[in-house]
Amino acid sequence: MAGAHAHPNYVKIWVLLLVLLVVSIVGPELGIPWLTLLTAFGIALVKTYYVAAYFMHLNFEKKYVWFLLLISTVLLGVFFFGVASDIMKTDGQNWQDCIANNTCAEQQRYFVIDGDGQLR
Amino acid sequence: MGQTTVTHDSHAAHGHDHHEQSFIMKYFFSTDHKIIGLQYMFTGMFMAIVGGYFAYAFRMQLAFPGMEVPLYGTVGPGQYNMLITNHGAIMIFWVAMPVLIAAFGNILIPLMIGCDDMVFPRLNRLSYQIFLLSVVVLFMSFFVQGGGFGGAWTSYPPLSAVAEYNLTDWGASLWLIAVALEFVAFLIGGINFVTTSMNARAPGMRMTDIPIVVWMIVLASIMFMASVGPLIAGSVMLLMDQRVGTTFFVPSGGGDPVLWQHLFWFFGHPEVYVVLLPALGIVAEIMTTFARKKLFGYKTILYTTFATGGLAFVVWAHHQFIAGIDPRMANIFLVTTLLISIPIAEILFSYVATLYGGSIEFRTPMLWALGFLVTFLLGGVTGIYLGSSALDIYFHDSYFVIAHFHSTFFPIAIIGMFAGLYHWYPKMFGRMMDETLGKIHFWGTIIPFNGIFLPLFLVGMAGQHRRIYNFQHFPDLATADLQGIRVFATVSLVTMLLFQFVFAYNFFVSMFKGEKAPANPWKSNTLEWTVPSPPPHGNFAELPTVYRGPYEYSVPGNKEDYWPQNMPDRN
Amino acid sequence: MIEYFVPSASTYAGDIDFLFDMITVIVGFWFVMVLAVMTYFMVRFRRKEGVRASYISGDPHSQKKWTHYPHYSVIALDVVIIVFTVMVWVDVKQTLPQAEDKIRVVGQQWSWFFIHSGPDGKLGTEDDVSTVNDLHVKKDTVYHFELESRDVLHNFSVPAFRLRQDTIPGRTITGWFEPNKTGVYDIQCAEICGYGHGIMGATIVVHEDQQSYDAAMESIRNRTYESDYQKRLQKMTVSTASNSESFTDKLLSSF
Amino acid sequence: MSMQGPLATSRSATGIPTGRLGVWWLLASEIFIFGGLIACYILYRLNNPWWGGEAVFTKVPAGAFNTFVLLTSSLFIVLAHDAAEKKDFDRAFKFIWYTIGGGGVFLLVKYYEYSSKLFADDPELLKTPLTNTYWSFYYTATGLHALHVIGGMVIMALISFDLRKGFNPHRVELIGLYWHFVDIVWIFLFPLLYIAK
Repeated sequence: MAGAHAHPNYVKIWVLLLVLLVVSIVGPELGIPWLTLLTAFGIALVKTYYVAAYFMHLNFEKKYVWFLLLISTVLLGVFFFGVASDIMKTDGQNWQDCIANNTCAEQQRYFVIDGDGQLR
Repeated sequence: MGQTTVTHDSHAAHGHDHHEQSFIMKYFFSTDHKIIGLQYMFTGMFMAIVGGYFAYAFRMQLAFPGMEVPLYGTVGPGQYNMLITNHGAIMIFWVAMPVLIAAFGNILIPLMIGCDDMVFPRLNRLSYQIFLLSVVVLFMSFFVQGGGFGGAWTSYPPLSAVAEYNLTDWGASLWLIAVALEFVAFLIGGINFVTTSMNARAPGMRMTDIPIVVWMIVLASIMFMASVGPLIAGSVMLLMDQRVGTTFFVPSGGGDPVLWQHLFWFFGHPEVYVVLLPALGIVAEIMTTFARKKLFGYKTILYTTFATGGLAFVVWAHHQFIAGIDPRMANIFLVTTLLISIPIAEILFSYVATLYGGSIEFRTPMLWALGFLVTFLLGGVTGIYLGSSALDIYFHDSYFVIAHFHSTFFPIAIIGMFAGLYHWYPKMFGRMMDETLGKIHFWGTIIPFNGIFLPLFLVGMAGQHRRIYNFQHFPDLATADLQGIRVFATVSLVTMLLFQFVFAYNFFVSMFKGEKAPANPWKSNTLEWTVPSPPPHGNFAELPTVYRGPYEYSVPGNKEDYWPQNMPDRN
Repeated sequence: MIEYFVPSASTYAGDIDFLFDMITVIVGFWFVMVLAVMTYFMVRFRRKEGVRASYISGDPHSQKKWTHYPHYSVIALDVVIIVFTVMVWVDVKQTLPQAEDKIRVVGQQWSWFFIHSGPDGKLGTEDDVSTVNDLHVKKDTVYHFELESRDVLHNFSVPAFRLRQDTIPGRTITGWFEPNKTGVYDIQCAEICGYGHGIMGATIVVHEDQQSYDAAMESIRNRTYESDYQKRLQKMTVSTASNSESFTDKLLSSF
Repeated sequence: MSMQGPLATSRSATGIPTGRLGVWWLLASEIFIFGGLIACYILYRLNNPWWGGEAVFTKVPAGAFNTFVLLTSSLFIVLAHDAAEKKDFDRAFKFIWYTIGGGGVFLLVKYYEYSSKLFADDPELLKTPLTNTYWSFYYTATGLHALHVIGGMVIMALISFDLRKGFNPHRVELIGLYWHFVDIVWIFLFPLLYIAK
């Protein structure tokens, strides 16, 4: 058992997390787009940091565990940006998403969805 | 070390507990890494027979369209699609991975790093049981109504997502579940491999004293873990599409089929390296042993392997050059794809340089290892054609692609497997295999193999595309010349399959009648050769301490030309 | 080398064939070199009684250079391949020359549906001419095609033009080609599309001049057109059945 | 089967105990599974701005309450780990069951949310996985997460009885790491699915 590290005050971290939670709910209610992004996702990152660093003891763990988890997220970023050029847009060079743009010439009549979401 | 004394006591107690096990407990519910490795190996070899049988059936159909294939029956279009789909999936997911990573990983890692078992033996057993379950589910998928899934191993939606399109309602779902279960099994196994080799190394074993094959299997496991996650999520989404009727990948409901292609190839391309690396590792062990040479540039090979592993994650879209991705992206992936040829070339050069100045003995394992290099070289250089995006316009989904990736996957999965098997057979079963039969098997495999796939490069250049059960609907492809090439390839395939009986005979007869193997028949350095063949439960009577790297062959000043890793003094 | 097997019938086919030849020279050189070196080593350093292998770690630079120098030249050759590839790729897939005529290609399980733009050169108008499995184009005319799919992925592949592009349901993909050789060629579906993937062929007819093209269009409008695809299929089924049989017999008897 | 593990398990060349190292690798691979799903969701979301109008139908208070519940249960499990390290096994047992209780509350709230959408009488409020891709993602992501919650609860229940007898106290830390990870996934799912409109 590793037990040599000093223990943080868990209850204090918990209270901090709850405060952050309240901020992240109240922030978006104001309806300002940049504030929504900041409070919703920025605070999610902060919360993640506190849970990981103190509850999961990452701050007292060998450094390469951080490294391991960071590499994982970086690779996910690679995946995201590699894919984004295709999936995140409705048109690009010499192609367009004709369903989203409503420009399909031959396809529309084939794509009818009835009430329960099944293909025609 | 205080730890060592403690472990010795527990070891004695441990060995004692296992004395009175029944046959079933010993061979079916064992947590011993060697038994689990053998379970993986036999399951993988059984699946190789199934995959080979499928290949036989559809190649016969291609050579003699409409004929009743002996031992199979008539191959219709639906049957044909099912055969090619499952041939591909079986050979990659149920042959290459279990044999190269799971079987060799399980057998070799604890023996080579000098410990008594995997660190999570019961997790190891669970991994095999999930794998076995995936095999059962896969077989179920062949027999449900509508037949087995026929949407190719890539299972591109919407074809795979909507039963009205693929006509194999439950076949597709069971196939997908089987693949997902297989992923889970290897995730668990991979965690075990990585943790074992990170934590349980013998005292004195530094990072650079680890045999290359262990490094390779561990890196492969890490790459597998990192690449398969998004595809597991994607499989859940595709399964929802199939069974619940959501439209994640169906454009009519707002989904995007191209997303699946990205998810699949983000896994699928690293997967190539996942199976390549263990095979490269096996070949390195064999080449150094039989050339009596130190591996040329251990660290160079290690670093280039890291580079390969990293680059493998940024090349995936070269499978999609003309699959509808934005053409500007293709240029980026073209560059990364050609970049990856650089570390791989460096590794191959180092392997060839290992031969320089050696004392090469052409025993059966060495023949397979050299055969691996030559065939893989062919597969590697033909990859340049396909990595070149503009040329891929012509070659995409043609037989050139088939010939290319069989020239890489066959050496990886089959030649690599045989090389490892011939090399470690004495350690696994305690008996030697017959040399002459082994050499017959080698030449009888390698020559027909090229007889199959060299002609397929030609038909690929002639514009013949994949996954067609009968070329009579394509006038340009149904010429007598091309048909002649197809017949030649099929005849070669049958020849190659027939030569595998030589192996089967050698394998099973040697298991009982072969010459008894000494502990170190090849005079090799690594730790697994310091224990009796086969190793007892718990492997090492006394846990070894490591003094040097694994490839100290022909060291000047030593009497013998090998120097085991755990030998304190000069040999 | 490809034109030995398949005629080269579009303006960019030659570029792609050139790329193939260039890469063949480059990788062929390396393939032969490595094999030659390996063979030499295998023969020269085979086991001989009393001769011990030398101890070479490959770590000092004086030894490493033997793998590094070839390695640098691999990098240089990679750059050459990348440059030429990007040039061809940009030409074929990224830039669209001015269109002289337009067609729409629609893939469906399991046939091809073609819409010719008709005399006005515009799609979606009254005078469009649609066919199933028969595409008619004029020689030396720049065509823009719009690819669509009605159900699953297909791939519009014309080997003689060195043209291949997936069709994706829900997307419209635009591309171009310019035929420069008259003839009748195969169109294939090169992406698995289900049960009937193996029968999803079609025919492209490249007409020498406007006249013969107009005649074909006229006959389609009058419903007097005899499908070139069907004609080819019928002719071929007869000929290959006999040919392949005899060839097979020959081959088998030679064993 | 002997309870005695192989001595390989007791080695620690990295300085991290084997069990914990294994869990870190497990979590790394879980990052890819959930990360892949979330990446797909974000890609679609950015391509379909109108999904914000669908997110209005989620119940933010319920989601917020669930975040609170998971954060609190994370505190409980870390306190259980603390107690186990101090060899106070009864206290650790108690806190483990508090954590399981937290998971139970979480699932109850989830059940309430699901049922109020799946079986709504008002067609405006009826949201099934087939309604559109936003709801497909909603049910898939939260469902996969809920499966992880259930899995964690089962494992905690299994180890709690051994723990009370003092066997394998290090397992509390291992399941704790997993539970915190499940918590973190929810920390991301909550703003992605509920808050961003």
